[in-house]
Amino acid sequence: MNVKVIVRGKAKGAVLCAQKPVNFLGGIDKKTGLVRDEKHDLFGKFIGNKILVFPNGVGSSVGAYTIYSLKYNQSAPLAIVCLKADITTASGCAISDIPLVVAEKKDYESLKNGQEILVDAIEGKIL
Amino acid sequence: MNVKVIVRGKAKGAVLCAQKPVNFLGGIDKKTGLVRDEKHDLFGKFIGNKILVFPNGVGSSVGAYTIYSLKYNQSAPLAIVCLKADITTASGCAISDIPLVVAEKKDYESLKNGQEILVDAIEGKIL
Amino acid sequence: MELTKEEESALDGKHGETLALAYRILVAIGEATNADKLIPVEWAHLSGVNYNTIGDAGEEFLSHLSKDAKFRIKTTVNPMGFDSDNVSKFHLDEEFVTKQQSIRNSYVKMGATPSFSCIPYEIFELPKNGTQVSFAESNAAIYANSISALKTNKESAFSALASALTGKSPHSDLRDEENRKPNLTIRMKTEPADEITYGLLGYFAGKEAGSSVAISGTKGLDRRSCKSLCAGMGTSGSCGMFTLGEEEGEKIDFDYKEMARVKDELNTSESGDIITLGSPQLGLEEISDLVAKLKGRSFRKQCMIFCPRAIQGQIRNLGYDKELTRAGGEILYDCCTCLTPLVDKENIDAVVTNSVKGAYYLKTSNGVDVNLKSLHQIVEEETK
Amino acid sequence: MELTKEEESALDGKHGETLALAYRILVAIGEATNADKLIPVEWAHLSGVNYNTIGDAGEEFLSHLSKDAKFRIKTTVNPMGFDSDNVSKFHLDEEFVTKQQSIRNSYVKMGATPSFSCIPYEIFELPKNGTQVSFAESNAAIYANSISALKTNKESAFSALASALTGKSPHSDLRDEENRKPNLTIRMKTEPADEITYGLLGYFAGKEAGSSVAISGTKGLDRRSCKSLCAGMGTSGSCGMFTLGEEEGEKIDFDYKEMARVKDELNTSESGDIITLGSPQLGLEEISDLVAKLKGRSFRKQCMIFCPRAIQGQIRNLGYDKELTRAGGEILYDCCTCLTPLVDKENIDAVVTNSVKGAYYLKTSNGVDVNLKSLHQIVEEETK
Repeated sequence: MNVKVIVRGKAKGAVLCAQKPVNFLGGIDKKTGLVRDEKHDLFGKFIGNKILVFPNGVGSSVGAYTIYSLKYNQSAPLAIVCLKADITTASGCAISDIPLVVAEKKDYESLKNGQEILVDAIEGKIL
Repeated sequence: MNVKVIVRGKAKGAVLCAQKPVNFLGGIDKKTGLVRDEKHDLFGKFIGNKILVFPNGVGSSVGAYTIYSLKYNQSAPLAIVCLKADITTASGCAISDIPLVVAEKKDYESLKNGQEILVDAIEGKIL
Repeated sequence: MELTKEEESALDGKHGETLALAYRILVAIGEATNADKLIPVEWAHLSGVNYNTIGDAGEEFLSHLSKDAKFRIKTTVNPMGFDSDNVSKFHLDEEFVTKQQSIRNSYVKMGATPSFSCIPYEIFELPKNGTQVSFAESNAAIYANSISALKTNKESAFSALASALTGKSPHSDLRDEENRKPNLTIRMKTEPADEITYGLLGYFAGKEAGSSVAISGTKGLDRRSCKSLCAGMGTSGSCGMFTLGEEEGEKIDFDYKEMARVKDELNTSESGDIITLGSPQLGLEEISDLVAKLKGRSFRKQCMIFCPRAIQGQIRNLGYDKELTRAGGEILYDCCTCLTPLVDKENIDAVVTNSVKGAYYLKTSNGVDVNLKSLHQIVEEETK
Repeated sequence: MELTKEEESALDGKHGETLALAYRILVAIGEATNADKLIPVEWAHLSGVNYNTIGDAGEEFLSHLSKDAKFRIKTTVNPMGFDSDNVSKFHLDEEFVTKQQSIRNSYVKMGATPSFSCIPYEIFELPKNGTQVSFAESNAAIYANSISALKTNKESAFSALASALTGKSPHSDLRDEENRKPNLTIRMKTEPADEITYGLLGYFAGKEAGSSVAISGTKGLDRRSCKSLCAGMGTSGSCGMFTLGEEEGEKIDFDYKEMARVKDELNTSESGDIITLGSPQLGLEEISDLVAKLKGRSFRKQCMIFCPRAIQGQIRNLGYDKELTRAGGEILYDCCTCLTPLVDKENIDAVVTNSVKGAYYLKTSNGVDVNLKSLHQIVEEETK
């Protein structure tokens, strides 16, 4: 599928899909990479070393630092696929060299948990 | 008598003494040089072409412009002798080239209406 | 997004590492928001100052960045973790204090004004109407767009930082006049119109709205209620501005049922061990009003009052500090309710506050319960 | 007063006419106040902006000066004669309008911020505590020294102008920490503590005091009462600051007799044809309070409300302008009660105002009588 490139890079890994938007500050533990928001559908899951798929980011502007901290603590996703890229996620990924792409709704919805994909955020493709 | 020089210059003329402090803005008509403050002891008098003697200036900071306007309208005193120089009078005289001196209390009180004096605001003397 | 030749070469690293990084951020958010170009901004207000939120990763990043980076425009900063004058009183661990000081020093070294305030719109003079700024603090971004007649997107910590380093931001979303008109109206159908109601309304509207929303049916909305509205709105979603009065398009009612639903989510206790006032920080107007309300009364429990340091001199000269101390209050500068390390769940089960934003972060970040009460209620019920 | 070599050569005209003039002024006020040297100042606030007060002489002087002069520090300016947006409404003569615009242009050309406000301490961010500034507007100088933790003498229009041109001022009087301690205390013995009482107290204290005065026994003194106090004090004498609480040295009581004496001097009518609010101009806090007080009421007569333009955007976005217009009020920016050409004795016999400073200038400069009433009274008695 073709995707829009927000932050360039390439990564290969297993998909982890979130139904709800992600609030990085507060919602994710910046050291362990575990989802700590009890109301979130990924509660308790580790988001590191996966291709994280979620509709969009919400919440505090400082969430961008959480993404950077995850990278620093080796708990960051390999790449992120969004339905709508927001400023917090885009800037957090840019500074942390995490490839970020936006997929069309139909394509986005076709991504399944556990599926192995290659995010090519240079050519703008997911294979 | 010896006086302290605030604004340099020389002028000769007749003394006009005010008992009360002078509020240039509001108290003096900036065009005609007539004292228009009904409560002032010089009410109705023309202050131009005299050596004006008064204890100190009071009132609005814009009074300095009134002094400048008096000079512009040829209604300014030839020189001013004060007991205590204030910022409004000093700056107004400086910009308008009106010699200004401060006299000791005893000397100040010896000055009489109508007396012809020479204010030497270079050497710091009144003759 | 189109870049000028100059911008391209900065992105390619021809003007150094720092600018290359800043332009990478600008390009990413430009792509994310479908911007057509970069435009100049005159003022950046940064979040990411509290060690509690940015951690070791953030502290090291800023320390490294400040070795050669310099801010190109007026840059002000959000609250940090404690009041510099009262560090020892709060038994903060030494590492926290050292790391927080390092963060402070890095920002100052790069040229930031050490304002440590989430109400820049109250303590700094406002540029002329329509000026583009980059505000990362959400309540400040919404207030700037809605009340101060400035233009900003709801920036992230890094996007505002990139603006500070370059003097630029992508031209998109609320920076473009065409996108500022709301297509959803929230109709307020509730009383009483105190700061809690407006905070809850903001929280509700923030969840429902896109980037801009209209609010109609407001009653007695004054500047201080607006602060609550902005703070609530900034907490729950991505909405970056509101207008007053009904607009064309979809309408949603904020009625008693909705208000109760939001309040139930945030009001998790019927009482509290301490009181916190702030989030956003209190300005001189609120302090003045608080002093008047406290005449002859004193707090039954510890009450922290969070203010920007910019008003410390005035608070002292007006004698307000003496009055608040007499009443058992404690003024804290440089920090705020929101994300403060001074409220610790080891010692405190629940907090009384009049801030909807504060309630959200006290629960989610500090892990303590919250009892939401208006300032009027706090003075009635929590003082003697 | 000692000058550096650099300052000597500027005084001698080696850096041009303008600087020579500016240094002549600084030397004169330095001699007048027994200064030891010149020191740097960071901000000048100028009076002498209203054509009504500076006339043709002032207009020509500024026009000539602005041909090559440039301000070296942040420079803000006092109100002018009218609201630029509403010139035509007031039947001002053409010469007034032209000359006023010329004055405005001269100041802006030299680098002033076109603030046209007598409350710079409310609309601009404050430099850090202890910073030396040069404020010519008397209420602003007193407020800066007493509340804002800044240092200034009570400057004249030209001394502040000289500071703007050189970035300097003589080190004397209130600029020297040693001279700031008051040796006279005014003991307040009166009620009610409304803005009229504080204005009259200020007027009384200004007449009695030297350059600094202590005020004791204040009741419910808040920031807004302080504005009245500063404005009253600046009107009557040369006092440039106050502190709160009793000091050693002479004590004088401000009792009912003294209050009545001052009020009789300024309150010259039992009613008025129009109402003016301002002098000092109203800030957002007062506008917010006025809007709340006017809920469901409207003025029985014309009411002019004077504000700084800096808050126009916020007033509009908060919907305050609509509310005030509904109540029959008229917001005017850029100008103020004090020395306004908009109140003309040909058409108006007496004015209702809550400003003691306004009362003084309305009587002495505009030649109209004044009925002093607190804002509370005005809303009670002059609205329906």
